[in-house]
Amino acid sequence: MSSFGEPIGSSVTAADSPAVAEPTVGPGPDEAKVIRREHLALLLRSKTFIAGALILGFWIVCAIFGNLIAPDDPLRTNPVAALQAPSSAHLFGTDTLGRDVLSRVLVGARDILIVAPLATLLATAMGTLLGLVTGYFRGFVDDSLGRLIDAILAVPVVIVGLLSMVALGPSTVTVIFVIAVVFTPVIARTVRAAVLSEVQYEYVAAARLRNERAPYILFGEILPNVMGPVLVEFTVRLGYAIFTIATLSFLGFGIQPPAPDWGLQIYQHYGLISGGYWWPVLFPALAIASLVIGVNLLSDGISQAFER
Amino acid sequence: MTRFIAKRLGLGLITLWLLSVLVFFGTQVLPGDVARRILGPFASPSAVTALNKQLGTDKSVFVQYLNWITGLFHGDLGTSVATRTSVSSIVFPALWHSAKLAILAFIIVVPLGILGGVLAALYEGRFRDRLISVGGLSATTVPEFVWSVVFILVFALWLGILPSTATAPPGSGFLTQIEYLVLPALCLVFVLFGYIARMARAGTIESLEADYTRTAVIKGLPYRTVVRRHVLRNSLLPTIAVVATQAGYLIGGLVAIELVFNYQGIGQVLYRAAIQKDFPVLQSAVLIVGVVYLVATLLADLAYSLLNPRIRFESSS
Amino acid sequence: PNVTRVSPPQTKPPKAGGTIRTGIVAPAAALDPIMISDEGGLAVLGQSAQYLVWSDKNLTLRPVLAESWTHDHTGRVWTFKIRRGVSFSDGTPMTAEDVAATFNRLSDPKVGSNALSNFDGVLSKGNTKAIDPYTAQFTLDAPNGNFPYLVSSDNYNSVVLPKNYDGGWDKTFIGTGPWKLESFTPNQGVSYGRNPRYWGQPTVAERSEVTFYAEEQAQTLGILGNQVDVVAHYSVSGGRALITNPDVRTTQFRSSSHRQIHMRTDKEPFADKRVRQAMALLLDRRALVNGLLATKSDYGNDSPFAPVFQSTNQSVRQRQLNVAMAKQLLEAAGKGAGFSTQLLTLTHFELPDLAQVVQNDVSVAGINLKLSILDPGSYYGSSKFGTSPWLDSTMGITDYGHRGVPNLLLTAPLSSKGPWNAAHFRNPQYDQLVAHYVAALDLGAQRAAAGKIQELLLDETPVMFPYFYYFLTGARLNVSGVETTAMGHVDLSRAGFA
Amino acid sequence: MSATAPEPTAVQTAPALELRDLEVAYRVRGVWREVLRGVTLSIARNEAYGLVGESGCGKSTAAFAALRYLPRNGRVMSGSILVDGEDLLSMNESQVRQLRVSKVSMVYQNPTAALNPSIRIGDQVAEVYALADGGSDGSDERAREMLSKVQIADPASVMRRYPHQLSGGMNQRVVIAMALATNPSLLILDEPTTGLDATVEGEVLDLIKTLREEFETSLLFITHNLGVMAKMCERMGVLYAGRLVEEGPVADVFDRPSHPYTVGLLRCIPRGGVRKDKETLDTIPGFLPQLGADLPACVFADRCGLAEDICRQQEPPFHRVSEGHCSRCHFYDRAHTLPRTTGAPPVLGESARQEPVLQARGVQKTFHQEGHAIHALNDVEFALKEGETLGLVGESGSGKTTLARLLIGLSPPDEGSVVELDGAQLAPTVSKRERDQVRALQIVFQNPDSALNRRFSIHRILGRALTMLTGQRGEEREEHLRQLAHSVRFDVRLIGARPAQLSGGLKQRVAIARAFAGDPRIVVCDEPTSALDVSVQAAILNLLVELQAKQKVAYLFISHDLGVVRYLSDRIAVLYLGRLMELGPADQVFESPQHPYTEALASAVPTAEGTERERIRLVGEIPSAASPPSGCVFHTRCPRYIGDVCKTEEPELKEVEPGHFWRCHYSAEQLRELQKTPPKPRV
Ligand SMILES: Nc1ncnc2c1ncn2[C@@H]1O[C@H](COP(=O)(O)OP(=O)(O)OP(=O)(O)O)[C@@H](O)[C@H]1O
Ligand SMILES: Nc1ncnc2c1ncn2[C@@H]1O[C@H](COP(=O)(O)OP(=O)(O)OP(=O)(O)O)[C@@H](O)[C@H]1O
Ligand SMILES: [Mg+2]
Ligand SMILES: [Mg+2]
Repeated sequence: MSSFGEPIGSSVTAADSPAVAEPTVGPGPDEAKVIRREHLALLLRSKTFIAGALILGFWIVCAIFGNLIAPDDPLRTNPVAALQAPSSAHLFGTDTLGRDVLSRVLVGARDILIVAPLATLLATAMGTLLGLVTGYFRGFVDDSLGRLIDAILAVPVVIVGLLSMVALGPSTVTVIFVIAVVFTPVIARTVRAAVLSEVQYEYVAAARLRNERAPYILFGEILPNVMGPVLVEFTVRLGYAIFTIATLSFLGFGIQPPAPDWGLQIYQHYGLISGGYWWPVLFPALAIASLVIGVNLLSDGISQAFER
Repeated sequence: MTRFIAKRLGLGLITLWLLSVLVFFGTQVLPGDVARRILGPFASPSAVTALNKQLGTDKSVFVQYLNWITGLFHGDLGTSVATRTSVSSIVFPALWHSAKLAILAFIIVVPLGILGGVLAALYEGRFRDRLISVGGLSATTVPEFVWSVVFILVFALWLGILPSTATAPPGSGFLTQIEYLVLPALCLVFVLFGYIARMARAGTIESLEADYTRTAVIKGLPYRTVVRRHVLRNSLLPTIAVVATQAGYLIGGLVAIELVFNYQGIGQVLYRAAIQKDFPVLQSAVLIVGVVYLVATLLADLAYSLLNPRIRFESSS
Repeated sequence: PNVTRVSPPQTKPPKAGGTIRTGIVAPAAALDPIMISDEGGLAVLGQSAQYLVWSDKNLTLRPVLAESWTHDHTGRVWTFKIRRGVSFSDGTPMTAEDVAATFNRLSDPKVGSNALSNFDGVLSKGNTKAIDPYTAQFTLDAPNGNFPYLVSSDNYNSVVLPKNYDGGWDKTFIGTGPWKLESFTPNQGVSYGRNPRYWGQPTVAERSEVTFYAEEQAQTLGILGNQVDVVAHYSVSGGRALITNPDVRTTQFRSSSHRQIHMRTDKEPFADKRVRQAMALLLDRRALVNGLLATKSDYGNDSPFAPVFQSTNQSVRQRQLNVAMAKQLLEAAGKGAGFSTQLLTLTHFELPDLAQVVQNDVSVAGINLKLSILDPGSYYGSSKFGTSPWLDSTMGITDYGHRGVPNLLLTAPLSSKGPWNAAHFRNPQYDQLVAHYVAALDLGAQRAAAGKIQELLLDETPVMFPYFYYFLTGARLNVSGVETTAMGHVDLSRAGFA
Repeated sequence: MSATAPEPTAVQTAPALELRDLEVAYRVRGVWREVLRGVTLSIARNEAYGLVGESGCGKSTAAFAALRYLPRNGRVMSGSILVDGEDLLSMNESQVRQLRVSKVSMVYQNPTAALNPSIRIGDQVAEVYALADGGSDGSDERAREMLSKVQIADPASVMRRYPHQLSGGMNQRVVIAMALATNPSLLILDEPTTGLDATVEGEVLDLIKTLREEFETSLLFITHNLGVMAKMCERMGVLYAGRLVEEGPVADVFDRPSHPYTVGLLRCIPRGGVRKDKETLDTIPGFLPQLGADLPACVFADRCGLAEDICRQQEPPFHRVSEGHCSRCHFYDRAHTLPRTTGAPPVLGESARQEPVLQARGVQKTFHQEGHAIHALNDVEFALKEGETLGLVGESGSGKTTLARLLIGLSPPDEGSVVELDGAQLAPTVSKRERDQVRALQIVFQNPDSALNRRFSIHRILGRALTMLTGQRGEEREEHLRQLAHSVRFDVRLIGARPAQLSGGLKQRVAIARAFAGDPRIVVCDEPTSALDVSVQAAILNLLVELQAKQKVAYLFISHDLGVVRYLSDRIAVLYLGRLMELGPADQVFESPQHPYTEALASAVPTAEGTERERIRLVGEIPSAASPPSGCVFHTRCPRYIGDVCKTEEPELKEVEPGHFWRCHYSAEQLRELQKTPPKPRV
């Protein structure tokens, strides 16, 4: 809290933040490296971050080496051995087609870890673009794009899912597209808010005062400064993407069989819970939960460490 | 204030129009025609042609859209091509159903979520915080249809204390209706708790760190009073706004829950209309969800400004 | 869990009174008898309206609104005696006039009735006449030995309606049946009371409530949670939990419902019949029946002749899994190294699962099937050649519902001009055999023709028929007297509580 | 300085606050870092004690420690805190709370944030009484009484309002009312007037003074502003790096500062009408050490011009300079001989050119907000010559920033406004101006944190500006960049650093370098030093003067601080509600005759000399720009109000002396006469 009036928009100045080394004595340029190292050290000391990284790391290993780790072929059906309860032969039991649930859960990490980040990335890219444009150019651009964003936000996911699946055919690309369409406006809003507060900073005015063009101001000056919220938004949305993919699968618009996608596994077997066959649902559900939690812990850890 | 509302309503109308155009272009991609959907794949082509003619679905979609929009201006949502009943007789009861469920869920989850979030904030970084944050998050990540089945299994099948569907028999009293809605509402509670708690937690932490909280502590107010009087009021504001944005989801996005609990909400109507290519129903239902969404956000903003005296005067600066 | 429960004999007759609650799949569209095309719709239809003839679960015909029927020696002119003393629920008496009007309406191409495809080439508009108030006469376009099935419950749109009927059935639920409409909430359900004007025995239960379920899973949970007493029909894929549940009694019987896996006979890689035979030999039907369908099905033998049909020739050998032979055949056809193609199907009951098993089964011969699973609307498309993924795909799996007689199943998907001939199978010899079969009036002649058709199809194998699954009905233990048909009708007039 | 003498009763022998060897540390990244390094001080009953020091030296920490309200990561490592003789550190929670209720209160800066935005003022004040009495009977009534004691005109209506509906000054009164509500024995004021207008500051300070006498409260007064200190306190302490380096009666310390740090602080501020061409300001070299850094024996040694080896080896004792005046310096007796760090003032030659570089005529700016038209600027007219500084002063909201943004083309003026550069009309927005025009007209913003992109290195920030403004690239640009850095005394070795790694002063140097990248003719400075410490401020002001001498650049210099404006400006313009009230040579504006508004402004400034003229009170709040008063816009608050003519007729901006304009119905002679005596307060 600087004693001379609050610096616009930043209630926490660098000097007050324990996370940022602010040498009041002028530092050398390699101070930047030191700071980066300190960030890293801080991250590594954060339990939240470590827990998240471990969970995510586990699933990434599964995604890459799933086929090697999995005790069975996740795609080989054997209907006669359907729905066997967990046993030493099948630690997580078998599903309706007699496939090993454990193997499917392990290998299933791959689909979700490709689809969810890609979709979220796409949404983040589009949302950031929209958010930058609407936040910077007020007036007509903001108003009209803003309405469009509102309109898209109001379309129920079911409809987006159904229409896209029919238009683009059932495929992973469609799932990515649907998630991107659904998340883009949400991200655009967050970014717009960040841009709005960023535009008040005078470095933007300073850029205009040397005749910079709008695209440079948007992408060169403002974007690097809103990357923080964008990153946080990305990780948060990543969690929701995983959830949404499962729901899309439930409605039949998701990842296609025979892929061992977790959401699809839940969808295919959720009706069996009432018959006492809980294992084909429980394990993929736990997998989803753990992944989402991992991602969120990670993002919490990062945003705590980098909080300005 | 009135200016603000009027402006918002005006913008809302534009949004709704854009929404209907989006849906209109969207439905163009759906293959097949209405009569084919109704009569099934094996019906004879002449029957299909005859039925399309009867339904007016042989006309160009632009004409259909125009008809629908014209009807709308006369307060008529049109006739469902699939069920051949008036759209309003399909959409409004469904909306009412959805609203009942949403309201019940809100009544349960909003106080719970806020309580959880505030507790987590007060014990920030400690076990209770972790428990609530991670627990809430986990609950949120499990898809709602999984919760539905689990709850039915536990409460309806094993314990037998609650019904396994959500639609109360016709003519049931208020309490019975609520009894039927408890399970689906509970699913929503699980899905939303983490989200709301997260917001409430963030808001509370922010307000705990605010200067005015410091003033209150330094005044010598007991900590409880500080939290109750000074922190909560301000910390709940962002939560309210966030909760309102969920209204659209709660009204139109619950297809999975509605299917599992066999509940005739607007989500099911949407889903069915899209599958049957029932253009008037689809348009109207999407529109209604849009209206709910916009009204909810508007109301939230108004509530926000009521609770937050600053907003009223700064609303458009 | 693969236990077959044979329904125990129902000794105790149900007590009169009470409200019987039944879950059915939600009707897909407007409740108009002429238009209805789905199981939910016909199940509702059958509560308050009736057919001339009832085709029961064993496919034997029972007179209902018709008391008896005869045909001339050509099999072209059929005369039905209509029951006396029957009146509609609004009080107007029913006569042969109403019968004639009903069938002329259904066979009118302008009306767009769903029965049109059944009457196509059989009965034309105006050819049904009321000879006197209690005699109706049908003059067919061609001889047909199985015609009574076409005016029975198997042709589910053919409920008898008042002659002046002109739409709006869902306001009145008019008909001659045992139940009378009390209230109807679209998409939710119907409740009925006894029809005081009913010509037959009054219903056992006092009232009947029918609940619509949009999702089979919800229906399963409904009966498990005691929200309904009966589920009229459930599938293994959606109701597996019911099979083993001690609180629910499952009644099962054979039906001709099945899945067809078609292969384009006019296109690589299936142009060579040896490849098609090999595909069929690679199919592990035992695993499908025992695993996927939990034994609730008959084996399919790659022809529409389901074991349930009386005309099916049982002497034709059943095709079995034979990987070695399949490989030989592929080798001979020059496809020893396997091939790769797309398998198309739709999201409907166990179809995606079946597709996965097929994919897995044929992979042992190096055949790589890429799955594409569409929503029903996309899969069927316009149902016309050239604009329908179903009819244009190289290989696909299609769901076929129950039919009381194999006729339509023999013609539409397999004959050269068949409108559903997704396999593009064109075999003049086959067309001829089918014509023989259709015209055959007695069972012996039908069986003989059937045998030839079955052999031919086994050899050509344009379509694989992996299984014919059973019709399953679930009821809570205290309920008895529910009668269902493989078509999906549920007769609740004799149902009641123990 | 007329505190009533403490009565020697038994209870009152204990000081109101006593810190004994207090050590406080903050835990940063897992390490405890010392903030207060053994602070010992004692505030007697009824005494006003001032604490000064650069930003970050631990003043607020000491204040919060006295309330036992440290941040979560803060801890008292050793020492003790006694309030009214009671040991604060050994109390339990409820005792501490009781103490806060009855004995210690605190007021800090940014009063609007200190009040709960969603609770009515009345409730917030009444709460204190309810708490003290255990019941709320009559607490409303008492709240109203208290509010009228802090000179709030209509307490009943204020009680119904929310903090955002009141001005900062009003809110600060409310906070003070709450603080004094229970008649505490100690009131801690942590920069209570920072961020407030000079006029408002004056009022608040007056108020505190009055109330202190009425309530017989001891004060711990924390401030940056030595003038405020001189006005408010009897005794003062100078804090440096968590150490009390000098302590004594205010007058003594000001007269005979005995620590080089104090000497430095006093020399930093422009005093007694010094002007840039007469004298450069002195600065304190170096920076405040980092939190928890290892320090030499004398904590100030590294920055001290008098330091010798002994300073690094042996901690200086607290030498007694005179009665009650101590200094922690080995050379306390020659502290005043501290050598000056800066040389003679640069020669500011008169410009040969007479025609103005910048000319503004009929400048008008209207904002539209929720259907209201806000006339932020009205008919502003001035000219700026080459190498000249025009100071722009006025209360908050008077339109200073609006004018600045409008000149540089960040927001367009209303139709019909004329802004000319070298006689050529300038386009309304920067994007439509020619490159040379853009180069010629640059700005230095108030807050360097906001003005520098925090993601970029200094090199990139300056390099980009050079490329865009001069079109230079490659080696040529690098060379220019080095020159530029050199000219603002920015160490080229830091060129790779990011803004966050630099101190506020260094950042502001970068911002100035950026403004000078294209060799501008005119630089608008919008409060360029108000976010900086006095020592840094001095350095920046020196820099500006130096650059001006070298480059003949003209400044439009905006500031709240009349001392600074006076030091720097050749001419001064006074803005009120978007209108130019007075414009003239700096010295004339500060001497009578003055426009009544200027007179009031100038009288509100506390000066470090303590030689204070009687403050002229301005009644009421600044009217809203959306509905300015009729006639002379100042008439509602004017202490020299004539009568109806002021209400009905807006005076012209007339030239009263050569080059001296004002907007008043009075003539120069009339005012000269009138201003010999202070005006009678208006009711
Ligand atoms: N919670 C905290 N954690 C870590 N460091 C802190 C914390 N609060 C303050 N500091 C640091 O402690 C030092 C002293 O802070 P303090 O607020 O007491 O200074 P000050 O003299 O009041 O400064 P100012 O004039 O800017 O208000 C500063 O360097 C500040 O950055
Ligand atoms: N964008 C805007 N929209 C509406 N009103 C504005 C806008 N910017 C400034 N104003 C109004 O114009 C008037 C002048 O504001 P300005 O910021 O120029 O004052 P200032 O003299 O710089 O004040 P300060 O000393 O607080 O910086 C104020 O009443 C302010 O509320
Ligand atoms: Mg401070
Ligand atoms: Mg300003």
